[in-house]
Amino acid sequence: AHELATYCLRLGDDALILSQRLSEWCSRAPDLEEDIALANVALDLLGQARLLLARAAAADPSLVPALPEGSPVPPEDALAFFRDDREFRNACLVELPNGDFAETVGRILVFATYRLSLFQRLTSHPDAVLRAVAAKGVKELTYHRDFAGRWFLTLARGSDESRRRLEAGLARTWAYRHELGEDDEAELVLEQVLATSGIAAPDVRPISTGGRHTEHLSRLLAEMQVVARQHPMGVW
Amino acid sequence: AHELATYCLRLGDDALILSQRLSEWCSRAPDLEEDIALANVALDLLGQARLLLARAAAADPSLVPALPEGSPVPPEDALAFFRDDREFRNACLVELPNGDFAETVGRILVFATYRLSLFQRLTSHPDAVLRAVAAKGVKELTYHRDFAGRWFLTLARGSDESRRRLEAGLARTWAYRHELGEDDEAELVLEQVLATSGIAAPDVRPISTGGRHTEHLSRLLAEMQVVARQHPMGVW
Amino acid sequence: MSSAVAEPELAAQFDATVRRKDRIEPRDWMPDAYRKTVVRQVAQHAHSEIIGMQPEGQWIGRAPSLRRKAILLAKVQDEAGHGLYLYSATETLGVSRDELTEMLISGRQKYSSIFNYPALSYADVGTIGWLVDGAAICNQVPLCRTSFGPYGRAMIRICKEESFHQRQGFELLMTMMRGTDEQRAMVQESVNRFWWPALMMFGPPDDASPNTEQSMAWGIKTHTNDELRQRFVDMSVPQAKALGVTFPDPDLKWNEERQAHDFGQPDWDEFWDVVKGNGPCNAQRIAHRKQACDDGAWVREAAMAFAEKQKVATA
Amino acid sequence: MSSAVAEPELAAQFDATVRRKDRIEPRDWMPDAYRKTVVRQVAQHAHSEIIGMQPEGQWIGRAPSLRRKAILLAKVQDEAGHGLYLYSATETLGVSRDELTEMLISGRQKYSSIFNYPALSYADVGTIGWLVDGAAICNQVPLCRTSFGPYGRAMIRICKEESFHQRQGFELLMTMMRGTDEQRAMVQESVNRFWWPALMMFGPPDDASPNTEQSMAWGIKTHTNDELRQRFVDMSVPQAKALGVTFPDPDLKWNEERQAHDFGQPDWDEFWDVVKGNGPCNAQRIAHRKQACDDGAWVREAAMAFAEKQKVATA
Repeated sequence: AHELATYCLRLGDDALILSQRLSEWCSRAPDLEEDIALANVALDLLGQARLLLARAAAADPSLVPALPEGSPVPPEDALAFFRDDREFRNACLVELPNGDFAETVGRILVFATYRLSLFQRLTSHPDAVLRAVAAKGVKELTYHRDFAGRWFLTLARGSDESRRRLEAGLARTWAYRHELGEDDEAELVLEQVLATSGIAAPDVRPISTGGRHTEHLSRLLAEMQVVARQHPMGVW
Repeated sequence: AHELATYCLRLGDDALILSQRLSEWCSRAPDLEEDIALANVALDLLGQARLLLARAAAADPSLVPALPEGSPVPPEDALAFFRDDREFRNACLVELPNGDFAETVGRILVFATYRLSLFQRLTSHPDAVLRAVAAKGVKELTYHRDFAGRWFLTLARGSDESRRRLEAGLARTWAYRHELGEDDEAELVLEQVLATSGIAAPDVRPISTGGRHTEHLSRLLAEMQVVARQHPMGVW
Repeated sequence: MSSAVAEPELAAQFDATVRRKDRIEPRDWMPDAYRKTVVRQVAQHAHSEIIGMQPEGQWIGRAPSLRRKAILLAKVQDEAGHGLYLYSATETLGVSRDELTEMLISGRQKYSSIFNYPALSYADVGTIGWLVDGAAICNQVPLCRTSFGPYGRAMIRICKEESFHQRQGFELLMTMMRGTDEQRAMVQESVNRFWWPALMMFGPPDDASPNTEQSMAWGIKTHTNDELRQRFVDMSVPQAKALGVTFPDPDLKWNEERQAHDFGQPDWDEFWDVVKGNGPCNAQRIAHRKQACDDGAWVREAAMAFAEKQKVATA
Repeated sequence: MSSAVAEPELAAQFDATVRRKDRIEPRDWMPDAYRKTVVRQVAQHAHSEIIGMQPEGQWIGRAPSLRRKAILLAKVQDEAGHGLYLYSATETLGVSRDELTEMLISGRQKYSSIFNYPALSYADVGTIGWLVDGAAICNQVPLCRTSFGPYGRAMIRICKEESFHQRQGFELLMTMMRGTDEQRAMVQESVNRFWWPALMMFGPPDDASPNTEQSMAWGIKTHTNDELRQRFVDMSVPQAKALGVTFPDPDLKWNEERQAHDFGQPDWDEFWDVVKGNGPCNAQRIAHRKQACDDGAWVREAAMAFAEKQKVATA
């Protein structure tokens, strides 16, 4: 149960933190259509995070941070808003700042490709809840990957500037890819997208994070958690 | 005593919040000399804030936010780190984002000019502590004003771009100037600096803030207070 | 010259359509002034949706529960969607989104002044839903029957979603009122700030609203500002009672004779000051919009260049 | 040709000065390789001060007390000051700050690898002061007697300030250890992360440090890496005991015979990986520096244009 819980926590944290980053685009995207699309991706991931954190809390209640006696905060919110950065289990890839639109596209492409491949396998996981999350997620992640893939191609073939930005942004993402685990299938998909777009895989070595977070996560959490932490007895 | 306390709180909050903003420049200034100079201004203001918040707490302890029984947080820190944005009494001018270097120069110029004029008067205030703070502050603020004044002239006369940026940044500052109170002497000094630099007073009407803060303050405080609030029983 | 012959007849047809409360469609003949008024009004409405994303949008990152974060993000996304429909409606009259965005950023076109007030606490998310969206709905429900077809149809969809948002806002406040003392105080403080600006959303009093008459004749507008304001007050008072909050108006009370509430007047000087650009957030809202446009310019250019290349390739 | 005659004599003079442990001054004759080595070493040191502002600097805004905020801001400001002296020392050899900054940003010159590790909690501010500044001092105290005059004199001033910073860092940790359990855990966690990287600050083991011999002969370096590392360990162990923290090294123990501590080896593969640019923060640190340079370019240009105009006006 503990193993299942920490596994769900990892998957949930990835979704939660990337959702938080992507929602920063809201009202700032290059055009209304992308504003809406990025919000969609953020909303899907947020939905995954809620289910996964709730599953983690149910599977191992000892993971849920203690709150004052009588606090009405539900377990998934306690996990999201009352853990410190050291307790988050997400990959560094999702906590990096957004960068420009090209970097965001590159990150969604890499993340969604890996996660889709994983979720496809998870549809036969022994845990029924996780299976259900995966089944729903597969559809969502297919859309995320295709959205990012279309923009990847567009930016690769669009203008010199968009290509330059895409390559630079992808290099930053690429150096954190290894934290998502080994997955030949996902790598194959990425190779295809890159080949179709005429973009070479970035020539960067993996950044050694030592299994720790970057300096960005604590700042992200300072914003994300500020209201919840000010009201540990609050109902929302 | 309550009146003295709230007065000190207002002066202290102005200094604290502007200090917080200016320290954001640290490691980001246009050159090492300005990095050091901006840190100096921030340090001076932080010093003023500490003395003024401590005086406010001493004059009216009821202003100090309640902390858990036995908390070792000193009263000036309780005021700085455990009040919400609505309880801060600073002018909106100091909480606005930094903008570029020109905007920062314009803000320091306006702020230091007004505050210097005020502190000169406060050197004969009935309260001995406030008198002492003012006497020390007069020297510091003279330096701040002169630092900003020199850069104001430099940017006004430097390049077309620096002049354009200076005018744009000053306009943003100017629209919040009225919150600092009426002060003909300060206005006269500003007029002189503008005249010497060949910059016209911005043609902007005062922004009606309705005595409320901007949306920027709560974000600033989220960062400033995050560690202190996570450790209400902490000693530092 | 031939059109000069036909015009009186077309005008008569147009008038008849409006009188019948039928729709004018983009390809129909319409008076120039009507076209201009429609474009101005729809554009202003579209701009309001887009600028309106900002005050609430900045709280998405700080939403205090995952459920509220999802609700808020979806709501702000809906506003982008509304902007999109409405810009499409102006496009049927040959005015592009880019042109209108340029008009917005340069200050030549307005948006609803309410968004020049800051959102200062999470309670504001609820209050904006309840009072601001509530006032917007009062303004907009009649517009579902407005004479210009694409606008009217967009409004039907928008109003449905806005009612949903309004209920969500009210529900957030209701939940907070069942919470801690601090939460209740947050709600009351927020309502105090938004009540008067919400009343201003119906525009100046009728005797100071010179365009109302013509717009009503054209079927673009169907009620006067003061009528709608009264309706909003009468609707809101029982809701406030249900919530357990008060409105900051000492003159607000039930008038048995009129079977309606008497209420005080907003500060119309403040209203005009904000309209003229000196509100707390006017500059900030436009700067934010401009920044997003500027930052996205290279993306839009790349997309156009890509589309161009695709066309060439498939030609 | 005439210089060819004089050179052996100048070289002999240079060697004698170094042997006497006197200073070489900027206008003195010096071997080209010496000049290059000095510039490289001083520049690398200057870069370290400037890049070193970042890990701690990001905590200024979050310092948990006003006193700590003032201490930290003053400390990071001192680092900018150190950078300034050191760039001045290279300027005496005709290499400008701009050139060196360009070398830093383009990755052609290095800075101390320790700053490629992240600062993840406020305890890190203390640990960086205690262990990182502590290790830096071990490296730097001997440099006060280094053969190149401007460098040696800069080091005297810098070492004084660094010792002050080190004591402040230690004092922060000491205070936190008297605080709550969470604070004590923060300190230990921080020490665990920084211990090995601090040991790496002395550079690779002597048998893998090919430049040490020449640098020692020139009086630029006065102790080997391993000597300094041993000194640092021996100094730090009793301090850790006083604090009440442990170091994450199972092999660390007192050796009665050597009258020194035995200790384990850092992960040198990690060391080289970070040196080569794959550390947790290499890219981030350079990007931050580059951004500051780019953002400030128009200011520096304006200042030069202004100075130019002043010159013309007073000429």
